[in-house]
Amino acid sequence: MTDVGFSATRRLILQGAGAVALIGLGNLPFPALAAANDKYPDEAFKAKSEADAIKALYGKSPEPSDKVKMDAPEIAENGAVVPISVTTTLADVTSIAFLVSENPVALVASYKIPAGTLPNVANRIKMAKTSNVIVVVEAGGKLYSANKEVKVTVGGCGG
Amino acid sequence: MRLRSAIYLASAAAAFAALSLAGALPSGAADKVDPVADAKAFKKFFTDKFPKVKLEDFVNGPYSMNEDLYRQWQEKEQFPPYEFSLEMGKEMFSKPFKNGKTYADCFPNGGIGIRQNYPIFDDKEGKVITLELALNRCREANGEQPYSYVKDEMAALTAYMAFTSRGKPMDIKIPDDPRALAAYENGKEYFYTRRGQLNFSCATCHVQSPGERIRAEILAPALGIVNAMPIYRSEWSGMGTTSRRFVTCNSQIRGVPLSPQDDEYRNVEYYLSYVSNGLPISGPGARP
Amino acid sequence: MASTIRVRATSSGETTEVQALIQHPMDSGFVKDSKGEIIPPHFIQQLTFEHDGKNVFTADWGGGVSKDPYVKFTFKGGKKGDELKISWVDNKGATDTATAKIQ
Amino acid sequence: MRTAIPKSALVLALLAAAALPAFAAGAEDDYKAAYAAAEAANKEAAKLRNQWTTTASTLAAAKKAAEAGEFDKATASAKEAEALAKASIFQATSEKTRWRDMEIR
Repeated sequence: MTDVGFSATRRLILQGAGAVALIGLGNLPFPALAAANDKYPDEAFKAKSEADAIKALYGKSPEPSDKVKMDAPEIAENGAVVPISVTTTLADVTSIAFLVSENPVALVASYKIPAGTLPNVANRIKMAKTSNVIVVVEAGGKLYSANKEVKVTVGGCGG
Repeated sequence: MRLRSAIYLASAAAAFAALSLAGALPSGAADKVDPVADAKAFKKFFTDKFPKVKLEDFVNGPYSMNEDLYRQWQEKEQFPPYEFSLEMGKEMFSKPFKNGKTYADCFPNGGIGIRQNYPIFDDKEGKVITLELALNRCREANGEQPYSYVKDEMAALTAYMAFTSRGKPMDIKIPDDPRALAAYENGKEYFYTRRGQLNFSCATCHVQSPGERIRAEILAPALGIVNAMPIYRSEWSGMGTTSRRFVTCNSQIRGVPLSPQDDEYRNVEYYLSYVSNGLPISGPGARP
Repeated sequence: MASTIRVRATSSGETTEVQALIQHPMDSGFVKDSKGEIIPPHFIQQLTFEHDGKNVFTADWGGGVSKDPYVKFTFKGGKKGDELKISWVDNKGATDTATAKIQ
Repeated sequence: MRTAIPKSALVLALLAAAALPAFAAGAEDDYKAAYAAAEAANKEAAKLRNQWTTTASTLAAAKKAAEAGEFDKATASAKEAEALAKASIFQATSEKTRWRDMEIR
């Protein structure tokens, strides 16, 4: 895609993302959202390893904390749908991220927690194979993490 | 020459496999078709095998057999993956055909709360009519194209109809008609007949081994298995009907599946539904 | 067409629990179709929740979130009848928006 | 638990697969005869409502090899397919009575 095409797309989307969707401008790789909201952590979602993803997301590394409680199954019923949730007693939480170390892209989801929203999130994620699931909680400007291995016998990433 | 002996050997192996299985089970000729006794024995087999599982919980399939799975299921049920299909079915059900009629015109009680009566035996035709078949016949009678029997619209419609019957006990009738008994018996035969290169019958997995893992999956008990249909399977990333389950089971054991709604599939659904009489409808369901 | 967004928001008086399910393929870009060709990435990148004109939750997602994604969170405040505005945008620029009443 | 099932199934599969060609002369005619025999057997299996997916895939492999001019290989596959089809016929025939041994009663 050329630069011209890119900025034209940007303008279009800024004028009305909904309209773009309707006329099916589709198939643009990644810039669409960057235009709609420049805070999407594009680089972090391209990183292969969890360390690189965390670095891209926060620029520093977390320390394990037993105040981060992850609820995940021992054996996923199917890697396509693994319910994982997290709660924490840490104060001033500003974001929570979920990573799967063996996935082709480690970062799965990153949630921004504004003041007034409780630091607990549940979601369903894909796991390609048996892997460590890592939850990173950003609280008071520091990073804390919890780890758990989830066994996957039916992979959720095809094949 | 070599070919001949290979076939002979293959045949002998099949015979041996069959014999080794037969050994542990009581055999004998069943001359009389006795669905009432069958259903009683069927339930007893499962409740004896799983004394901790309540009868009505068998409709929850593998989730009734494994705690970790049960928890994941409970979590999924908070906002179940069949929700979209269910809503689509509800909309479709009330939307009139081009001629102004609706599905409600084709069914007793407007189609609401009747799923537990299907499949029914139609004495005019002398055959088993499944809910899926009845839905497509309703469409065709009203000048509409039939849907695929295995997923999408058909799964959505049956999901909605099952939902309106949730909790109602399965209530399949076998009229005193030799053709109905023959259909039932044929369904039973299909259920217990080994087929495919893997030499598995439906019963191999769903009677002998429920609760155990085959590769990764925990096998569901045959008792109540149809009560949860249609299902959202994570493995399919979508919804499927009872026909879809039969077709995929056959392929998995390396057998060429029949066409959905072929007589054998209708009959096996009739058999399985009858022996699950009394257990609640739990569909639409979610499965790994 | 029906909305791709399903939301259940329940107020307990002090807090509101929100559950959302979105209809979306969430193709990661790492899976091949039956012909062996890669299914191009197609997933929601951002999902936002607003209450009373204020953002209460933002999800940034990659292709590793399950098909028909689900998320649950809780925020302080919110009472029965209040509106919650939910929007998403995916990597192809498609969007959807819905409002839901807190129960 | 009768865990003998998968094992015996495997034996059956292996034996069926072992029906490899003894004497592939390499002639197209040999292939055609072998293919026709396999197809006929598979049709009979269809009548018994018990075809195997492996028969179909082995037949397809035979056809593909023949199209590439590899008739030895094609004949071998066709014979294997025939063995598979015959095993499925045997299975269907013997199960006509044997299924009752599995029945819960």
